[in-house]
Amino acid sequence: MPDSEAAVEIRGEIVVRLPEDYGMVSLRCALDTVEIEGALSRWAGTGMPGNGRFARTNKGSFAWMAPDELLLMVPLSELEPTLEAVRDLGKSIPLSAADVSDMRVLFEVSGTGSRDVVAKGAPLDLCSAEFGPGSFRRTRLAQVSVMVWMEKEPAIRLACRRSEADYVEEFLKFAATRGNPGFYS
Amino acid sequence: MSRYSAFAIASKAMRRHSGWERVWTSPDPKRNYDVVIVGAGGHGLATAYYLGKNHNVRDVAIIEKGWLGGGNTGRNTTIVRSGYLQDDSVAIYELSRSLYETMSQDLNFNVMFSPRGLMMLAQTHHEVRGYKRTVNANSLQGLATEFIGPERVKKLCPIIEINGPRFPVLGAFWQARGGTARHDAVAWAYARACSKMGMHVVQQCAVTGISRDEEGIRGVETEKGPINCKKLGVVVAGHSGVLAEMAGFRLPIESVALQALVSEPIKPCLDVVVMANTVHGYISQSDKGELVIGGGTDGFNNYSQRGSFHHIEETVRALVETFPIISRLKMLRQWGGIVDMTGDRSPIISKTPVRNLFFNCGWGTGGFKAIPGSGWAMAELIAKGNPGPLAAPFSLDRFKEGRFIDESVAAGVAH
Amino acid sequence: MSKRLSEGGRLIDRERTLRFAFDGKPYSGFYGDTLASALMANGQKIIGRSFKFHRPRGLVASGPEEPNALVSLGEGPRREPNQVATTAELFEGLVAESQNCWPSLDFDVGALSDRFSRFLPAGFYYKTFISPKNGWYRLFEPAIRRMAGLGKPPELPDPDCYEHFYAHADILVVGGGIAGLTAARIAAASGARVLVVEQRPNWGGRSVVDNVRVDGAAASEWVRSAVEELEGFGAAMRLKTTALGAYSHGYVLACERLSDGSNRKGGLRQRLWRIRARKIIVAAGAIERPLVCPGNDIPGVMLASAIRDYLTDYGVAAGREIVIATNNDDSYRTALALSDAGIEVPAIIDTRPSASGELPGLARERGLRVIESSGVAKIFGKRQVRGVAACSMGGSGEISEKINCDAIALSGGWSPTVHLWSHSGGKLRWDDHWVAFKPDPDFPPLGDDGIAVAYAAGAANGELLCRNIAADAEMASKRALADMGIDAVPVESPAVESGVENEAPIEPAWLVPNNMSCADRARSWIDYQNDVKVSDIDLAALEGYESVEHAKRYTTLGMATDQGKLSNVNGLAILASDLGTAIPDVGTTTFRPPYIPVAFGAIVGEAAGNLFKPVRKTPIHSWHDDNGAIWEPVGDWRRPFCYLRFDETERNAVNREVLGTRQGVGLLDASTLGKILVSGPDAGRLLDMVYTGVMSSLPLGKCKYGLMCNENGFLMDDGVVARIDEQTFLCHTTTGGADRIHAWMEEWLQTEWWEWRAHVHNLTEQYAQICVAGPKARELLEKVGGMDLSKASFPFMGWRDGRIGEFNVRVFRISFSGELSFELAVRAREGLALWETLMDAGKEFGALPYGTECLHVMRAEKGFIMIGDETDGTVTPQDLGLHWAISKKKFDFIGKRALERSYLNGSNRWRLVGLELPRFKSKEQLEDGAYLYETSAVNEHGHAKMIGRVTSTYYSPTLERPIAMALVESGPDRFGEFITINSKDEGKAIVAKIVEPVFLDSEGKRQNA
Amino acid sequence: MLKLRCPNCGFVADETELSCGGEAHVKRFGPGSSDEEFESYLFLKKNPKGVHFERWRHSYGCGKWFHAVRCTASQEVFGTYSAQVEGPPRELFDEISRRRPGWSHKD
Repeated sequence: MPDSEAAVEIRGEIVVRLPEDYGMVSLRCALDTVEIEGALSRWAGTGMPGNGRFARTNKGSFAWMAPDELLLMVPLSELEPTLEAVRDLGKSIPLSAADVSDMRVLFEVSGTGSRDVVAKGAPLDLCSAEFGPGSFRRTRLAQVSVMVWMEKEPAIRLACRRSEADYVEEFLKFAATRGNPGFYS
Repeated sequence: MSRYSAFAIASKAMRRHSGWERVWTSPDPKRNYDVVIVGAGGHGLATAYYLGKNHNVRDVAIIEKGWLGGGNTGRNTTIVRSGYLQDDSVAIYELSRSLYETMSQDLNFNVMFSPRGLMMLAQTHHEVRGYKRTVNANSLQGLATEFIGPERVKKLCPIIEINGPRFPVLGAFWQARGGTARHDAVAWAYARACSKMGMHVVQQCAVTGISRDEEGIRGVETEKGPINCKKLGVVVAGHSGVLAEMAGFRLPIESVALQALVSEPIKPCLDVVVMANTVHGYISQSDKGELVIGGGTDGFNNYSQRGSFHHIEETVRALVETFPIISRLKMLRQWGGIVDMTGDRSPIISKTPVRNLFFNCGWGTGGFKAIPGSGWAMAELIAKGNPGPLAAPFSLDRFKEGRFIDESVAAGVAH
Repeated sequence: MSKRLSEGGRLIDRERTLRFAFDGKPYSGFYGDTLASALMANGQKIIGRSFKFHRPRGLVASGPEEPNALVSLGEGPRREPNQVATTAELFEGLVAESQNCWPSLDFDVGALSDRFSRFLPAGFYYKTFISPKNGWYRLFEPAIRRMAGLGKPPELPDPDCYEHFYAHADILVVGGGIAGLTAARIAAASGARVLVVEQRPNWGGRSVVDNVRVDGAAASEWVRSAVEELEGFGAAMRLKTTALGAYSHGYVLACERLSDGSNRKGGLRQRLWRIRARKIIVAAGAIERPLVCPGNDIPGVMLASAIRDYLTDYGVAAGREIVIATNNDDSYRTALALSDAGIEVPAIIDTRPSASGELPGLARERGLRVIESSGVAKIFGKRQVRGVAACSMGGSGEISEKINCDAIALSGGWSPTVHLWSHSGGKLRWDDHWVAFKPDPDFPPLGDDGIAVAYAAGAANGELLCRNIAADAEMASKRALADMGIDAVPVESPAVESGVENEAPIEPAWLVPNNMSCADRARSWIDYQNDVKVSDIDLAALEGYESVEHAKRYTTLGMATDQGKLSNVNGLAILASDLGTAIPDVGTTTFRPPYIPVAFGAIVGEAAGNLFKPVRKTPIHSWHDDNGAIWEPVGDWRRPFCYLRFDETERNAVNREVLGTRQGVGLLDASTLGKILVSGPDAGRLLDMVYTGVMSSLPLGKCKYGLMCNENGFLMDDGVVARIDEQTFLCHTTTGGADRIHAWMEEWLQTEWWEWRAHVHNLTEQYAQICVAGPKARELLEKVGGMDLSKASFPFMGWRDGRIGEFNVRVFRISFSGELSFELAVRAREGLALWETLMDAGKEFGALPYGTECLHVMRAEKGFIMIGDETDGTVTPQDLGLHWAISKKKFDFIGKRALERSYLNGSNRWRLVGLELPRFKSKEQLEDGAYLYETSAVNEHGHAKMIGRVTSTYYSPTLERPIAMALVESGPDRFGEFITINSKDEGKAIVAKIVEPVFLDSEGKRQNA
Repeated sequence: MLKLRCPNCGFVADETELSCGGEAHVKRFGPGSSDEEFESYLFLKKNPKGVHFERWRHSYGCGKWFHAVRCTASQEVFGTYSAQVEGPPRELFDEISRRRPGWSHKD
């Protein structure tokens, strides 16, 4: 549940700092090798996401971070079992994993103008052809690095480093409250 | 050549200024010279001038691919200071600064040297330590600099915000005799003085090749034909690497873009030069009233005199934070220059693998302030064939030996 | 006298009156007016003063190219100098003031300089004020600075806010006139993503003013439907948005004006667009040039097109009787428009031998008098035009007749607006037919793919006949689409008619009359704002400032706030004729962004105040804030420097923290330290290359201190490495090193040793880290309980996973303070809770938090080095006596080869020692950065010979005396020697004794406790 | 303002998302090398006015390094390719020669 205190609303664009009820695991392995991709897919039940995408599996959401890195997002309650399972997996394929659940803070920008809000800080092309449900990008927001993805229109989620969360929150709220350029919406 | 003075202007005015002589002559080059200098920027012209003045070498041609003073000399932020840290830097930069003090009289051309004072803001404890260190070094080097507190900073520069929430001003490094000069005038004045000594300033004459044999240097190939010389000095800033390649060797240099900008002219509001190194910006106000602003260099090799706009954004961001009143002023013009950066960010004034071929380059972002001193040292090197104490430390072999002259002693934050 | 006509004015709403003030006088205008049109409607002739001679200046133009009508706009924090009246929208309560005049606009003392203008030719200041030494700086410069400058700087911070916006488009169209809209229409219809920006508040450009007919209807009709159509295609259409500059790879900056000067709503003032376009279509139109003739700067002399604009757009007449002076047909449109509006046009002075085109014909039909092959001998009037004297164009200015008038319309032809084309490298070509520089299609600006990134269309492309403009735009658009691999769908281009079939060609007329006398050359202006006259260009040419760059800089031609939009071509032409060369051979000066001046605030965007720069905060930040932390910026982090209690000084707080920790227990928030996990079969191999010591042999459960050099052999970082398991190491770095070292390891793995099987995770922010230090540290932790911390089972330099209270922690038994010390790593979200638990449990042991300064003092007492203090990028591990941390066995590590170079092995290197100092009267410690020197010797430069420097200096509350560490020439060989330190603030030299750099517990009893 | 296609993630990156790592394919000289070799490795970088092979990192994106070929005068980009190679791919030479007739690769 979005914490309503943190919400700022102006003509439909809402910025929410999400509660920390998620776990994250960083997986480093050679995704481009068939065996490993196969092993992961079998383990997760579905294929792994391609570059610029994330995919829901029965083990959680996998986001493509880099040619040798996936980010696995699960509910916090699943974190410990997931870490266990990943360690087991590590015995069968060359893979290194790390619990990164506390490294980042998540935000959600909802409302029809969500793309316009994010485009005030990110050099991405956010038009629906380039960026829609299932899209996942790593880029910069103003002066810090962020991950940006869309689960369903029009809400956009962002994750930034924990230490920079206050900056990102202030930036997004400024962007959401200072008028909508109406370029994407 | 007639002298410049108020009287000269008055008398010429009577004849509607029809009687003025040319500032410099533009002859076609001869086939032979004792010395050829490639590059008619400030450093090249100063080199030629001191060859004549200090060493009585006057059979000199300065050849320039474009127009004299049209490179970095004419596109920098005109700051003159000598408050460096290392002995060798202070020696050449302070000679240079002191020559600026008398340049207008020496060359009978007003270069508008304005020793209005220069401050480098200390905005972190680390910077405070660094600048105090420099002040202590300077005192042993006989250089008048001091570390001043925030109140004094505010007094010297009222429009500064010393209690900025992000980077409060903790003090500043202050050189009272630092300042600015009129960049174009410096090149023009030296060119006029060189012409006066009978030297040839040859513009619109690009060098296409450097001719050498086992003996050493022979001369240069140019758009206006071959020119032979006994000694060749190359002083071409951004294009040093290209010239070195012509001579068959490589320099420890990379060419990058450095940008600057000016605001619209406003009435005087800034009487000193301010450099804020934490936030990468420096600013002064020209006599015309424009705020002259510079920042850091681009991060990649670049020979186009255009930089990337995000560097302008970073610089302006920093300066608006430090000088809040400028937010509603406007940027009038931005431009870029090509600067040559060496491995230790200090210049090269050196012999080369080729006998009687000498290079003066690598001044990076700090070339303008060094013009007279650099010319002085380079002239000595060319005339004697060996470096004097000024140039010796800046020789090429230092990179092989690991003998660096590193002014960037702030090693980054660490706790 | 200029005035508002009883009817007309397509942009104003006569129902809505707006009141405003200029120089304190109240005026009124209409909604839709610009400040310029409103002042003109009120008969205000003089609006500004020129830069150099403070001559009276009136309106010349109707757009952003205006060089004269600059005012200071607004009040209080919103007062803004150098606002161009022609683009300032009028709003209720607008307050404007004239600039660069004293005591008043009408009587300006500065204008005296005009009397002496003969003694102040171009560049006079280079030739005088030369002596005495310092004369310039002390006497002349201050006076000149006061005379120079335009508006007064603001006095208060900017209350408005700005933002940035990233936009992407296939095609960016600059200019919303017929050319721009036509090009955009084709592109959008063909499926391209199109963004159109127009600087004016309305679409259509000149066509609407010149009542051109498009497809048989009024241009305005077509414009309206074209815009609707474009919106239908999903094109983004932006008014009041000026493209400022084009940079490499199709990056264009544009500034959108979102509020008038009042910004009553207090919202955004401006938005800076960062546009990334695959192709740019430059359809920015053209700018008219004045004729250069004697007295052409007197208020009332305007551009012919501007007079037409004010008439059609705002229903304002520039005068009662307006004479036209021209060298082309277009300006006859002004004559016709004026006579249609019932304004007297006593004469049209045409420099051409015969004005026989259709437009002159229409003028004659209206009974207007055309005087052919004539020039302007003189313009009468001082503060405003009273009349004009005609002369033969071929002559030198003998007056042929005098004509009364109160305004004069000048037209010297048009210059295509090529700025954006040129910014990113497009070349220009001289066009003899239109007498102008225009884009050279053979040398367009190139994109990243090496093909054209910009295409010029319509007037901006030098196509000045309006009936050809649409076709030209269509061609540009199709070329752009083709280069992108998009097939253009056939779209009917509009048929544009100007009412005449043909326009007779313009004829160059650079000096009017041709053989102007010397006296007249000194009264004929080229650059109105900077007072550059023909005689100044003559002087530059005479003295050898022949290149256009020299002439520009010598005379200041084109360096005014309009950046030469009106003056450059006239100046070039006159320079060319002085030099006896052709205009294209003289060339142009480089066009630099921005196209029009842009507020620094807009460049800053949102990054002001709290958003100026990110502040990084640890999970325990809020506790520090609530408990008196004095913050120290460390990179983007904030760390507590110390914690103030009540009214104690920082110094006292630090001393208290040191003693409290040494005698009891202290807590440090060490969360900012880098924590980098290196894992994989080759992890040890990687660390053995990155660190100077051997890490691969580190036993499980153990920690080891390591040093990192850069490839140049100089120390770059240090920290403790822990062996987690067979294939995993955890590397601690300095705060500043965290990101740098992570990137450093990745770089080597990715670009040099990519076959090595190792992965690097930067876990810095995954954990909060708390250092518990002091003799009572163990007691405190044991009280909270959860794991065995006894010396026997958990010795110094070991680490364990376990529990402390409710928390899963990883405990490192390492010490940077020299005390018994445990560092607890806990997941970040639990960091604050653990900290509070420990502070709570620590009460009975007098536990206190300590900051970075206390940390520094303690490490210095112990003789530990600090990256950034003992090192500065030029110091090797050997210099610091850290040989023990450098492996002799390893064949290679990063920096090893560099350390073999002669200079880095010299016997005279400055090496680390301690200094035993006298007690100071003035203060507790030796100042930072003092140097050590030989009192007798000087170096080759005549400086005192330095032989070392103080790297760290503190007051040690433990030892109750000042301590210092220093780098001294072959220092370790000189223990016991006395050495001289220069101290500026002691005011005298200090003598210190060289000692071992360890001041406390050299055998390490405390940390091993 | 450059834009480069990162071959690792396939996206076009804005200059503000990238950092440049200087000359590409520089051979590392370690212990046992001559002073000349070591100096050339550390300091004597290629600095051509024209076609330049260099290293870039997609630092605000996938974090990976790659190689790019760029004209230092016109900013034209001839291509990008993997960082894990000893030298540029052949087909890139052909592409450069096609766009820059007469160009030849100097080592």
